[in-house]
Amino acid sequence: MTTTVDGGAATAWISEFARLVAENKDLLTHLDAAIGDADHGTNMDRGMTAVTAALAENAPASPAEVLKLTGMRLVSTVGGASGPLYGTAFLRMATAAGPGPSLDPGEFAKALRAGLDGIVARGRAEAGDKTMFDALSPAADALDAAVASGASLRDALAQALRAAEAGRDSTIPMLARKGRASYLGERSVGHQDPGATSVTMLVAAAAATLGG
Amino acid sequence: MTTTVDGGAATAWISEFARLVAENKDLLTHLDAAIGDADHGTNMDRGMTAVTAALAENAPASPAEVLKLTGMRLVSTVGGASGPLYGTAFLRMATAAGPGPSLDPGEFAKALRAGLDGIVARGRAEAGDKTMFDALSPAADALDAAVASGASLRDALAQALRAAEAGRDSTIPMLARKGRASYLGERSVGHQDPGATSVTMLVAAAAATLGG
Amino acid sequence: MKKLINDPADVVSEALRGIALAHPDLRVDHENKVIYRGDAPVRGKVGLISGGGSGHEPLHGGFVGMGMLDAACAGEVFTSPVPDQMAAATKAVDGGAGVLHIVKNYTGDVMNFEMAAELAEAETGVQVTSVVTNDDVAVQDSLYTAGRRGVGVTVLLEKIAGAAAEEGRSLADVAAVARKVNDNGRSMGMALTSGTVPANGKPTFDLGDDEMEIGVGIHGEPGRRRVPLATARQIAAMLVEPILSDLDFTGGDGVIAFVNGLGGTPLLELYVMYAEVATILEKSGIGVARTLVGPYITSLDMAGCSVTLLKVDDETLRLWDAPVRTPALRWGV
Amino acid sequence: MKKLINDPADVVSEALRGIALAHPDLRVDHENKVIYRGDAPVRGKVGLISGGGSGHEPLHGGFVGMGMLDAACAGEVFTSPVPDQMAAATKAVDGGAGVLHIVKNYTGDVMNFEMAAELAEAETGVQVTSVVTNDDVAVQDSLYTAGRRGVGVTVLLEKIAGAAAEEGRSLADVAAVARKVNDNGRSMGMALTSGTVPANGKPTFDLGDDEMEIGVGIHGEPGRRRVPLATARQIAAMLVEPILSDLDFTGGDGVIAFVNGLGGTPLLELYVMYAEVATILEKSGIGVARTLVGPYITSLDMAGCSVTLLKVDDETLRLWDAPVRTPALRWGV
Ligand SMILES: Nc1ncnc2c1ncn2[C@@H]1O[C@H](COP(=O)(O)OP(=O)(O)O)[C@@H](O)[C@H]1O
Ligand SMILES: Nc1ncnc2c1ncn2[C@@H]1O[C@H](COP(=O)(O)OP(=O)(O)O)[C@@H](O)[C@H]1O
Ligand SMILES: [Mg+2]
Ligand SMILES: [Mg+2]
Ligand SMILES: [Mg+2]
Ligand SMILES: [Mg+2]
Repeated sequence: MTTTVDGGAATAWISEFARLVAENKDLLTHLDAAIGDADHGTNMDRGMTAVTAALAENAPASPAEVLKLTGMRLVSTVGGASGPLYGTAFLRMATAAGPGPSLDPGEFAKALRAGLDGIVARGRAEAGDKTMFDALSPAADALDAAVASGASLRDALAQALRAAEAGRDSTIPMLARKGRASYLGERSVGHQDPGATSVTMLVAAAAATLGG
Repeated sequence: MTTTVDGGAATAWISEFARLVAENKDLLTHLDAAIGDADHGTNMDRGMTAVTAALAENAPASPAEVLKLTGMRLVSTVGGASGPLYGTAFLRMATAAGPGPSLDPGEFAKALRAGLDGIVARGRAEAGDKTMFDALSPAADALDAAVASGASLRDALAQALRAAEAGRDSTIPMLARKGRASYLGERSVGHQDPGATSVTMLVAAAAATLGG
Repeated sequence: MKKLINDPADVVSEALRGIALAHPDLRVDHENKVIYRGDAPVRGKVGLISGGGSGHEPLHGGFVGMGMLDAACAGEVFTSPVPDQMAAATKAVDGGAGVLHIVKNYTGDVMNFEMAAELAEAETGVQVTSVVTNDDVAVQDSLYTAGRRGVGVTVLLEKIAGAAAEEGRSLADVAAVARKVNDNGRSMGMALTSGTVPANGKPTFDLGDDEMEIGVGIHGEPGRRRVPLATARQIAAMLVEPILSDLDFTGGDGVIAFVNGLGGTPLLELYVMYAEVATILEKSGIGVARTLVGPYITSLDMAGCSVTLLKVDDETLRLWDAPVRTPALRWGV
Repeated sequence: MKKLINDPADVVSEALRGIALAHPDLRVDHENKVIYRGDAPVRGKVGLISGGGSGHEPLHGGFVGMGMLDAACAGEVFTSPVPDQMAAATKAVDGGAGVLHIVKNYTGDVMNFEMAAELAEAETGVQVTSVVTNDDVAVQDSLYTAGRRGVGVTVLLEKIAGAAAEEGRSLADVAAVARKVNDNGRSMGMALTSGTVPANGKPTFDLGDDEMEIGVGIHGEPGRRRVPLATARQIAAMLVEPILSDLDFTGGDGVIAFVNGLGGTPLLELYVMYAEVATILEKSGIGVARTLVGPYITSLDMAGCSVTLLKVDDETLRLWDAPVRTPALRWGV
């Protein structure tokens, strides 16, 4: 069974992401302490708390409006590298989503890919750089493939999540070439990337809330 | 048997004091850490090292010259409270010792009392203030009494040492009213005074080296 | 965690309140967390703004004032500020001659300033030029990394470019002066202890009693390598040698030598370090034209120091010596 | 022990070497460990000298220069200098108008300065007047103690008396100005951590992770009481209230409010503290005429702060604002 993503579903997705980030705030900061500056959890939680408040206040109707509000609040409250990256991703997703009241699985997959492209446009990350790209990119690929093969949104997102998790774990042996972790050189090897970890939660939130 | 204190004996006395201070440097600093600023051992050792070098270089002949050189070097190298106090004490002892080649027990006791008076003139300490006075003053009293009763210098100094040790120990329950320790108020109670400890070593050095 | 703070979440806004109260000739926009020169915008003068994560004080807020910055944007601790802040500051300090963004090279700072410039230009047509500092020789400057971090040179650049702006020079000119400073400056830092981010409550990294980190930045990130504790003399060599092998500092009008404290190290030790640095420079035939010793770009309560050398010419020195009136750097006025 | 030093025994002489190299307009007598104003003695001007144990930098060496001290004598760490040093400095800065000794009230400092004055007067007939600072309200001022310690007020006094001397006023006048500052100033300090004396290699006192000391001086001595860690707001109250109940600061021309870092505490936290102090002053109806926030009289690497309030009148303020040119305080020139 395929279902679509309307404004309410999009809001549920973002809210679940906020909950996961809050729950794992210390984990994200802990990962960032090892190869960064110990603020990724605090940053994302500050941003997603602001997003949750804005969604509650404005109750946007369409998925595009939900995504746009999310992106704008993240840009305005997160700072650091993740603020512009996540912010741009959501703003690009909003544009790709268009004005309609809901997204079918193919439209949703296209929006997610637009978000990924936004991250690349802003941060110029490539595969293997040890960033959020390394989790989100395989997730987008898996989602595209599953949707193309006619899977339900629910199943497609389950596959995307497995791909994101594998991508996240694959960052452990990588030598960082982008962001703060790149300053550590060889010492960045052996640690899981914080952004890849949080973006996997974004996919997990989708798998938990979308697709009926 | 009474013997006298000549320049060589005075030098031996001061050298033994320097040795005791060096050996107990950490103890003195440790005591000063509890109720002062953790430098009494360093201060006294720096001073007595300079004194030892000066005595070796100048080889003064009379006790007065030994004592004067000691006082001058201490004033010039110790600083803190103990520099002027010990320095003044030795300079006053030198003056009291007079130009003669040696001191008999009575003369030695008079010199030590002059040193004590110098400490009082400089620092205005009274009995019970928890300072070096509380060890040196009973030592001077005991020395006077023993010498007056005809004891040998050796025996008199042994009695002076017992008095100094008792005086030193008596500083433990005292509430400090002079020097840095007085800043602590009630918290100074229960700690042995560092200056009373070092001045007891001065008496111990005399007991170990003077009086044959 | 032992800090003079209230709620860790309020550190930045409360420090800004303290700065506003302590320095009545500055103006603080508490909502946007921007510190302004009291008389900004100065008509006809290029506006200079900088900013970054908090925790590096006096950088940047302590360098706002006549002859230096027009505004400083304060992010959360160690987190670059958001575009809204820099966009607001850019519009507020534009005196008609355009605005220079002084950005330390960190992915987050660069991206947030970039978005701010786009925003401000789109909204008011103000002309913005950015200069990115990247002076930290501890980091390989490579296409395969985020590039070198901006550290100590930022302080010197803000002073020197600020003086150029004060002289009434054009945006292009001021930007060129700023780039020259960045091109001619190099830094390297080390840590004896880790700092503690207030929101985390514990040191960012664990360091043994007999260990130190060489090649740290200013965000509590571990350095390039962990080595046994060493003397000031050895540490000076570990910091200065990589700087000297990265750029030729001999000849010309000498250098500005800057020994910086990272927040938890007292001045006594910085002077001991300066003596060692000066000895190496002397041996290397490098003349010292000016010096700066003190905590100017810090990393919370981290104990440690960094060394920055800036090769100078007549113009740079003249601009360095020009009057400046800020909370943290002041002379000539 | 984690410090940027070489041999602990050489810290003071090596720091003096760094100071001499970093500040070419000062002159350092390395043998006597005295830092001089480059143009000392200034003919006809009262000479100002101060000094004390090292470990309080920038006090006193960082306050040598035009408008402040003529010389500073550096003792060993936390140990007052010896009479020879102050005697040499006294003779060297005498421009014919006499010399003021600024002495912090510690038994050792008072006695060593006393002996120095006797020595210098006997040798050259130079006229010496001493002013002893004793502003620390943590200590009972009583005939039965060594009296209150001299702490933060010393910084303000050196600036204000220095300006009076620069105006060409007589020794008696300058001493009167200095005494007025001491009489109208009060301080109180607290520590989050103990400092470590280099020669000892370990912290002077042990403090639990959840404890702090209230009423510390600047020599690492424990304070009056040990209490649980508290917020900046609570700490500000613990420091300011004893000051306000010791002297009436209301009315008149307000106060100079000085929040001082003890060496290991970064500026970010000092500004948080300043905001709290300012709030209490505001509530107490005390106007703030000037502020000073930063590490000016430190206690090695101790984390903590002190608060000093100085009640001012027109003359004191004018002298505070007068030009000063020293490594650590500079304005108007
Ligand atoms: N150029 C980049 N492209 C994509 N992702 C990046 C880039 N730089 C950093 N990141 C991601 O951002 C994460 C760090 O975010 P965060 O800690 O919030 O910001 P900061 O590094 O500024 O402190 C990294 O774990 C990484 O996944
Ligand atoms: N006024 C005084 N009279 C006599 N002895 C004193 C006086 N003040 C301090 N002392 C002695 O000096 C000792 C401390 O010496 P020291 O630690 O070397 O100097 P400082 O206190 O300056 O650091 C104290 O233990 C005490 O015995
Ligand atoms: Mg981070
Ligand atoms: Mg002592
Ligand atoms: Mg960050
Ligand atoms: Mg001492």
